[in-house]
Amino acid sequence: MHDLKTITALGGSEPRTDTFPHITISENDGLALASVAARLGSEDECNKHMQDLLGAVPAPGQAVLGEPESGFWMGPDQWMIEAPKETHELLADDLKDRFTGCASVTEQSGAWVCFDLVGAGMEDVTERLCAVPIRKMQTLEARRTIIHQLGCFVIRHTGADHLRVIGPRASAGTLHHALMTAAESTA
Amino acid sequence: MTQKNRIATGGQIDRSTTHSFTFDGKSYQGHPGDTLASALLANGVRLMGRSFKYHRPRGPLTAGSEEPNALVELRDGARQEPNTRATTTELYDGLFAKSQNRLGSLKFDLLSINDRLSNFLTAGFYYKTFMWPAAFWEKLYEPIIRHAAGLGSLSLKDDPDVYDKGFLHCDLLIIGGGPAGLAAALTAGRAGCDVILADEDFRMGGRLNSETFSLGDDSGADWAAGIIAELETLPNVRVMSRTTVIGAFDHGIYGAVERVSDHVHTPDAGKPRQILWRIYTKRTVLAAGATERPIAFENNDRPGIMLASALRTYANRFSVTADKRVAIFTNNDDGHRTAADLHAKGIKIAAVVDVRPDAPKTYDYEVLEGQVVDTRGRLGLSFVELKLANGSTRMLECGALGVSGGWNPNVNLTCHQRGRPVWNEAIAAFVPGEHLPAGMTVAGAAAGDMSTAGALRSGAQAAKLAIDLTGDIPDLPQAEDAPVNVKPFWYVEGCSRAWLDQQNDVTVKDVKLSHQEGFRSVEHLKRYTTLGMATDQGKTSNMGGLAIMAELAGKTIPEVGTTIFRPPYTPTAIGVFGGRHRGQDFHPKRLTPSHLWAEEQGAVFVEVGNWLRAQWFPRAGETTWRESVDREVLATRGSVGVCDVTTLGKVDVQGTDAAEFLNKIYCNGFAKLDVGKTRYGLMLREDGIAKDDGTAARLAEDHFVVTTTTANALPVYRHMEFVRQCLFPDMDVQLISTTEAWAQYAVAGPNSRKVLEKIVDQDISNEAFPFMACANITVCGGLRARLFRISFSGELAYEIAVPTAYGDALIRKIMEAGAEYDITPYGTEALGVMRIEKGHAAGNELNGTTTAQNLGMGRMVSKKKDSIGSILSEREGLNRDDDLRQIGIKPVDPAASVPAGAHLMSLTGPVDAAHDQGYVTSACYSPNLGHSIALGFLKNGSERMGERMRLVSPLTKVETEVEIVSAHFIDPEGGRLRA
Amino acid sequence: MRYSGFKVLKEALMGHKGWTPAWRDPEPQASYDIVIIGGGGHGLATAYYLAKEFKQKRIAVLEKGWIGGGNVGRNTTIIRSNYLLDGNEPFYEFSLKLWEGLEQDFNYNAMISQRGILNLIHSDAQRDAFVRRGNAMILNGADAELLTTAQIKERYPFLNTEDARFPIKGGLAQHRGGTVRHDAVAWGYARGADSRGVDIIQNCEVTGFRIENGKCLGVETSRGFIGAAKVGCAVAGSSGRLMAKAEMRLPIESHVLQAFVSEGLKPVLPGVITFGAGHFYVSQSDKGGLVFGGDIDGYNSYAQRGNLPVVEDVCEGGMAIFPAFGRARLLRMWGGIMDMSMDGSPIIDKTHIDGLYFNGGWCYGGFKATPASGFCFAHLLARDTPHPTATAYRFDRFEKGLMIDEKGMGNQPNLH
Amino acid sequence: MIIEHPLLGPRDAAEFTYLGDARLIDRPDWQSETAAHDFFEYGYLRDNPAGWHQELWFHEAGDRSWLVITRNTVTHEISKVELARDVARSRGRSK
Repeated sequence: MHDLKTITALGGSEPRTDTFPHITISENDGLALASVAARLGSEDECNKHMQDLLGAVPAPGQAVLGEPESGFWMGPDQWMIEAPKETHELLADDLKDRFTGCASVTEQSGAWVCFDLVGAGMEDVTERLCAVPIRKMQTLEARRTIIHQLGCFVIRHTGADHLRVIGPRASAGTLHHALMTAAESTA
Repeated sequence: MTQKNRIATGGQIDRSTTHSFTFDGKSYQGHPGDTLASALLANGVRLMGRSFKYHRPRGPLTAGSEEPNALVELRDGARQEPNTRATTTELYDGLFAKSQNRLGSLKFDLLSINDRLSNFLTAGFYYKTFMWPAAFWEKLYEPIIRHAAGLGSLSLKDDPDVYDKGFLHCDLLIIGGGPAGLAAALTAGRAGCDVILADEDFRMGGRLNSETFSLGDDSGADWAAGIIAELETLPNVRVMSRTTVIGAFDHGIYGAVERVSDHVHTPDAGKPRQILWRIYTKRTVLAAGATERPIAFENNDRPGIMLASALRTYANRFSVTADKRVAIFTNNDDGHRTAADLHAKGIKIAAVVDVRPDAPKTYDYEVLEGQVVDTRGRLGLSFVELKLANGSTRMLECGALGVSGGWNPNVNLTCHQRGRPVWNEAIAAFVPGEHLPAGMTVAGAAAGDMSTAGALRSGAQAAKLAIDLTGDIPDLPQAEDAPVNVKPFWYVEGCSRAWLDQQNDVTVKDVKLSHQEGFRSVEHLKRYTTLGMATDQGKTSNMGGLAIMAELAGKTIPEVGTTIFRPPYTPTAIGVFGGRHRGQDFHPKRLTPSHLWAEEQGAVFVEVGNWLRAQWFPRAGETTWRESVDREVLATRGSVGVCDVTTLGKVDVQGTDAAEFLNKIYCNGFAKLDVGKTRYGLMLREDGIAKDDGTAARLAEDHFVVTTTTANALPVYRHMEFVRQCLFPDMDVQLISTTEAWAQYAVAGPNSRKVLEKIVDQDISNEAFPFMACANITVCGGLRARLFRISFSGELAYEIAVPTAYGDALIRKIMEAGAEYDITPYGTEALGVMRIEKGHAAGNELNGTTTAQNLGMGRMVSKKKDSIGSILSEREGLNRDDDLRQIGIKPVDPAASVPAGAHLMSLTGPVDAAHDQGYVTSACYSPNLGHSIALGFLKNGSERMGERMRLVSPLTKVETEVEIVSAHFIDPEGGRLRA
Repeated sequence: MRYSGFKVLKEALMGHKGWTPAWRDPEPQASYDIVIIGGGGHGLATAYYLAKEFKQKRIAVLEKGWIGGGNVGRNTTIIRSNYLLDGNEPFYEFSLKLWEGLEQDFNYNAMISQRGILNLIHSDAQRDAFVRRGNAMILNGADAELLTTAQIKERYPFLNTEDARFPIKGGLAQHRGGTVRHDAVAWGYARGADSRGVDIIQNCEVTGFRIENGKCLGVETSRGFIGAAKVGCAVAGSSGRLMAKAEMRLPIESHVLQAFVSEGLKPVLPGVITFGAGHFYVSQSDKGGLVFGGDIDGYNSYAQRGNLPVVEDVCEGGMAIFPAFGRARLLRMWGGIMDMSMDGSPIIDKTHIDGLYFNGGWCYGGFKATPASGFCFAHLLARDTPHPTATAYRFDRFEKGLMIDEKGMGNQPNLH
Repeated sequence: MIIEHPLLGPRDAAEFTYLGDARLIDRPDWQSETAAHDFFEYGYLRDNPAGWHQELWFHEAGDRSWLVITRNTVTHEISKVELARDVARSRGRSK
């Protein structure tokens, strides 16, 4: 075993949480991520494996929550799979095995930062951040959009007041700052 | 301090609370619910500003956002806000305002001399003079004009407030909270539709707040308040007061500005001053109401002369009269309402002057048929001079005159796309025409439906139509339904100094002159006279100008043209469009995985696009950046250095056609690259010019990792997707960007292998892992990683990558492992020096105009395959004999510098553009060679090695003799790479 | 009629009765020697120089609407000659020199104000590029000066240098650059041309070309056929649709560029300043408005209006360098149609049709080029050879690979 | 502007990056005898219509699809949005 320690996207040894009366913003450092893109001509086979993995193939703009893996649609014939990092550090390798020959799998764990926004003010905060129609979004809708010039995924989670924001890791600080100012503005 | 013009009772102000405020240093009092203008009028202050050109004394003309005159500098210090309309400024306790555009005091403005000179300062006078002598325009005339011009002043301190942006979605956007808008909101809101109701005022209700007539059993204001209360209980309705819809953009996108904190002294901590909302809506009901228009007559601009409807608003809503004696001048029935309302409040009506013979009569006050032909009063109205229908003249004493020339529907937003208003004879005004913004319906007075009952009806119907409501519209209250009774009347005959545009001082005389000189189209009129170009955007002035031009041209008004409106509806703070994108937050920051560690080392950072990269790592005792950089370069070439190269773009390319795909995007071949090998690739644009370069590492038969330059990561990815999806849609290839997924470090120098051997779990000997090898490996006993034996520095070098979260740990591990070799972190400067020493092209060379030939890589462009750019790269202009070629440059005098951006000239002969031979792209001091070196492009450069030339930079006043040499200053054979 | 301070004085005392129309409103004749299509700045300047410098007779300018209603009346009024490439710099410097004597030349005060233009530098690579450009300017006889941040700060003390996301590392100044009252340029040329006999025919839309045996014989218009020995087209953003009537496809796309003006303010900005790390440039008009702009909207468009994202992008750039502008208000925004060419540089050339000449592809930089564009197009029309400063502006440069690409963006018009 | 994405529904055009005329899909045959001229026309000449225009947009801040959008350059009205990959195939492009 190696002895290299990770740091979180915000640079801490532990993920950061900020609490406001109306919303809590938590850095979620626990996700392993990998993308899966169907090979041309192998879409059906890829879908079958995806179905086995998640219980359903995420449709465009949708997420599917499974145990332990969840996934959301990224683009035509392309999905992002997430799983707990603790148990799935080697998620990409696992998926490569599962999707051998029918999909291209790319490790994505390092590329992203994840924030969970939970609280009664989630919709108000979201309205100050990005153009998603948050009040009309159904549970498990997943959209890629722009927050402070950053391409981010926003996923409306099962909790009515829970939004997951997945953004580019190198700009975790900028994204966090945008979330914090929106939270202060709407507090 | 008394509010001498405050009416004893009534109004929508809170008399239980008193706000103190100051205007031009003097203290006054008002109440919540007042505007600055209403509070000043209550205190007997009519004079609030000076006009733009003639510095005429001015008071408010209106009670709303169309105000041309009563502009003030609101607040002080860094929050000073010029040109703020007193008529829409909500009074708060401690409000501070000053008058503006004056030299001296507001009462004794020295620049009012301009008024005396007005005969010289007519429309367009400046185009005809100030030309002699030629130099005097900029030295003398222009500075004088500039200082006299302008209105209010900026503080020139950074705006201390913050602004938000936000995004809202709805099924129906209703613009305007007057009777039409409220009826529409009620209809759609009760039907369960997602509605946003926006109104610019701080109190919803529109004209209902300004009128005395009832809706059913309630006063208009009470009815409006009741409806608002109901709407606010509906979860599907968002009621937004203090929110101006500023523009109608394509496909149902509206811009709206909510003034969150403008009605308080200072925004609460963390709270924005204003929010720019981008509203996405399927349908829109425009219920923006109408604006009264004035009539032009001699000296019609004195403080106290106001729109009749404004006088009514001040009296009914704010419980204020501009003076105790008021006269009315009207061409329509609506003007009489003002007289009736004011009379009912005990204000003396001096007379109502109506141009129509059939004006409604009353016993309450005198109604005269005639016209106002002139006025008196130095800083405020004191008399009006009448010419009556019977031919007699009369002086009428009054301190306020209400003028009503009819009403113009507020069609502004209907024009923001292609809509052009059309003339409606019945109300003598423009109403919305065809080509409205998609999904927009217009209701109420904005559509020309001028009565209250009509507004309610059309508002409800518009909403019903917009949401396809099948059921009934809500019951609407009984309301006045008077027809519009107006006789078009624009100006009093014979008048000359009669103001059309009060702010810009455009008079009837100017319009006549414009016509006389041939500036007859609406656009010419506007531009020549500046009519309608002031901060009120001509809301009260355009129609008058148009009508006079029509009369002069012997045409009807619609024949002359229409005035169209552009966003924003009212002037909007630049700050709110900027939102949070200010200062350090202007653009996002991208931090490298070693950023924290580099900060600990005291690194100096530099912006590379949005990335912050370590530029160099100063050490104690180093006094200049050059010392640090020289040390880093020497240490790397002497032993080993490490540099974060994560910022280079990385694209994962997988699929059975991955190699064939790379063959398309690179001009050189990739099909035969072995697994476990990396190759340099040059990417051309389709026009044959170099687009980007990088490496492609083949990790498996069907898997490559492609790198791009830092700057081009996104455009190259976009281009690759274009090639994949649009040009070769049946290739089995999948792309995804992985730039940020991996922390990647260059470890370079003769001892780099020794350092990495301590970290990498596999054999990386020269035999096992030769130059240009690549592999998936593990480090430190099992962490997955990637290793590439590639070199930008020209040394034995590797790039090693681990998942980003481990990047911080890895750099520390590398430093630890390298300690025995004095491993030295180096930044972008040292990286740059080493690549120039090695002759590698970078951004300065790949500048979007250079070909493979220019770069000395012409032979790389394979003619045996189809690749992007190969055909157009063969054009004659890109293959001339005297083409630029990349070369190296060194100074003849080793102490001389060779500045980038300098041009190459022959040793003798003229120094000018015609004799330009080339230029320096990149330059640095080479600590290895002990002198400056540079890369550049030189005509036919590859044939000119050893030639002496002059390097000239007249801009920086440098001229140096240089020698043209190979671009490969260090290790030209590449032995170090393969060591 | 000659304009002068004396004339203004006299008229003021005589009740302004003596002013006559600035140009006539003639009926079109059956034929002309030269017909210019487009009554914008370039078309009017062409007619003016044809009559004045090249002594041509029987000239008409045909304008679909009202003269000066296109880009000459909808731009941000900047003049400069700070170009890099050999194909461009001599031309723009020629233009700047013509500006410098223009008002006396055409007897109209266009308020040419050489208040200087400054391009901010934010990185070493940008400095290298600007040094190269400044040198190219000087080598071509133009003026350029490299300023330090301190020198810039002295002139613009409220420039954000303390909290800048992209630090300001200096600037390239051209002191002879500046601004001009844009409408007055159209009117001055029109008046000058008219007084030399040019027929300026407004409300006359060209609906087609009469072309027989490869020769253009004249134009069909909304006011009938007008014959012409030579037809010159100078219609900027409308180039694509006009030349399509001659069955030509052009290396040009039409794009919308927005421009903005604030409410009038007391003087704060002495010159023109361009932000090098964002899309923003600004000057202050003599009337006091901040006149500013940024990037084109970026999609093909013939609509003279843009959309909100670019408005925000421009104002973000403004707030980044001038946070003191936050409380100034944006008064008006509008759009112009830009003839964006494939390399960002213009075309002044004959077409393959005999007697048909083309002037276009000015991108968003046509205003500053107005005098030289008119002069060079007049030269081409009168003499059938290109003016020495405009020899590179040929149609065939794309097929031959002789692009003049200042920005190095290649054949994608919306990136120039 | 709003682009009605064929897979995702209405999206703000601000999420997209514009390229230009959808004829850029019709890349000429590199081995044709007239390849040099064909590529010149392909690369440089545009219809640039005032009216309906088929054009390429990239959903950069979205699903990374290239789209062919039929849009009126005078009114900005959009009548059709297709995945460029489908259009390319329908125009005979393959590998």
